[in-house]
Amino acid sequence: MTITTENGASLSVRYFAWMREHTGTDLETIALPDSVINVGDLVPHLSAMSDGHALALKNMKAVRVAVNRTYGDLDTPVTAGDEVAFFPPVTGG
Amino acid sequence: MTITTENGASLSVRYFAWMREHTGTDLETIALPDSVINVGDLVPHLSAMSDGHALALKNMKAVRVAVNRTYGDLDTPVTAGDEVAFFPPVTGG
Amino acid sequence: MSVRVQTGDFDVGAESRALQAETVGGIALFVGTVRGLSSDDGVTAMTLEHFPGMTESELERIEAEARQRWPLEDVTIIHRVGRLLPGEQIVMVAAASAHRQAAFDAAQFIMDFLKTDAPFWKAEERDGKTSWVDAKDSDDAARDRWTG
Amino acid sequence: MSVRVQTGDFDVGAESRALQAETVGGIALFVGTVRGLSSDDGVTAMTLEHFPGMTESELERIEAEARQRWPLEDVTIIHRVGRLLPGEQIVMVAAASAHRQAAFDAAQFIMDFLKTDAPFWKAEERDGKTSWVDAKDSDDAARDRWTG
Repeated sequence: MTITTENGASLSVRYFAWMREHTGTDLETIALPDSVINVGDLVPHLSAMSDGHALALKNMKAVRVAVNRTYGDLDTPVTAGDEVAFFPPVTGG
Repeated sequence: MTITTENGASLSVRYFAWMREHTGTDLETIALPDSVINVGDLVPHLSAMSDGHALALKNMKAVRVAVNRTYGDLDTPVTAGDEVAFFPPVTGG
Repeated sequence: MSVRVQTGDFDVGAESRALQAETVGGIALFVGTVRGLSSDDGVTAMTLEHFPGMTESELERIEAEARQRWPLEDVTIIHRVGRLLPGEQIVMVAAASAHRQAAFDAAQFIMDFLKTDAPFWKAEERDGKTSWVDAKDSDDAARDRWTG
Repeated sequence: MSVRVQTGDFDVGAESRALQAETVGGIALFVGTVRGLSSDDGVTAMTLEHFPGMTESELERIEAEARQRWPLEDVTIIHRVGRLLPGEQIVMVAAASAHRQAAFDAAQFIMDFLKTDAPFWKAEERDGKTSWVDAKDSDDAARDRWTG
């Protein structure tokens, strides 16, 4: 799903593992509302996109976030062109 | 060198690494004097056998002892038929 | 430095030999394998998903931290992705150093951080059903012992 | 259980594979190698002597102690004797367990006790002269951390 705002500011959002299954997508490009300045702002915005998104993002304590492939948290700033990834705590190795 | 006492009580003595080089032998069978009841008794007896033996056994703090292939010390009893081994602290691995 | 994420298997012997050098006194390796049916797990297969790009950069970051902490001659980290069967190799971490303790510590450090920071996720097949594996608090604890 | 003292080389990959099993989640290995000329040591070769019979029984005793301390599926200890050149493999210890920490701890424990208790002695060739290596206090310290 791609939504573009008037000024064209957009953000890539990735989901992995069970979050990918809940949202039904591994990568989406979304319009970046002016009101969203960090990950914490972004979460309710994404949650409103579908029931699956809401379910995936329901408990942010069980979710890890990376902005541009570096770990972040709810306070990490997001700007146009960023890639924000949401995923469960990792279980490799 | 093999020395047998009247009653035939004897002991195998092994030396390794630089102790073997000092004594000039890796294995000798010696008569077991009645007065020798532990490793501590045996050491001066062996030291008297040659200058090389004396040199090898000079500093027993730098020597480890095994009786019948189990680590012991100066208090470990020795009896006829035992194998007593003297060697430097180990350096494998 | 060598960090590899791959579907194919790897040869621990070849990887160990590749780290041998005149300055190396010891190589500590860890090989993680898929536990199977006969274990308590009852797992018939697992599939590993990852975050291409971030996985490699996280593994390189972990390796760089290990190299800052210990005098390492070389490090190899290999992690497989895709579907794996019980008994198969999943991961290998190898650290080569002049000193045995540095090699052991670094290999453990890298494994502990790999387990908590490298973006891999396991889904297990059990009784014909597939389920995502939950992260373990014990893995966080293993990582946290290196800090503070 | 497998304890081997041998002159020939060994294949770390084959040894690791031999320990893979459905109950095994991880294998921790340590491979000790001969440091060489280009290192500070300046060693051109070394010769390892041992006490046949006692060596094997000490290694088996160390392995048995490790098995008492940790839940191990299997252990392999291989130590070479004879003349070895820089870069060659000297020793391998491998411990397989359902649990990574047990495998790591056991491999370290076995190496630490092997270093102080298994009757091997190294003579190093350096500048055309051969000299016996002195035991290191640091090896005693590494062993002693497991007790008391």
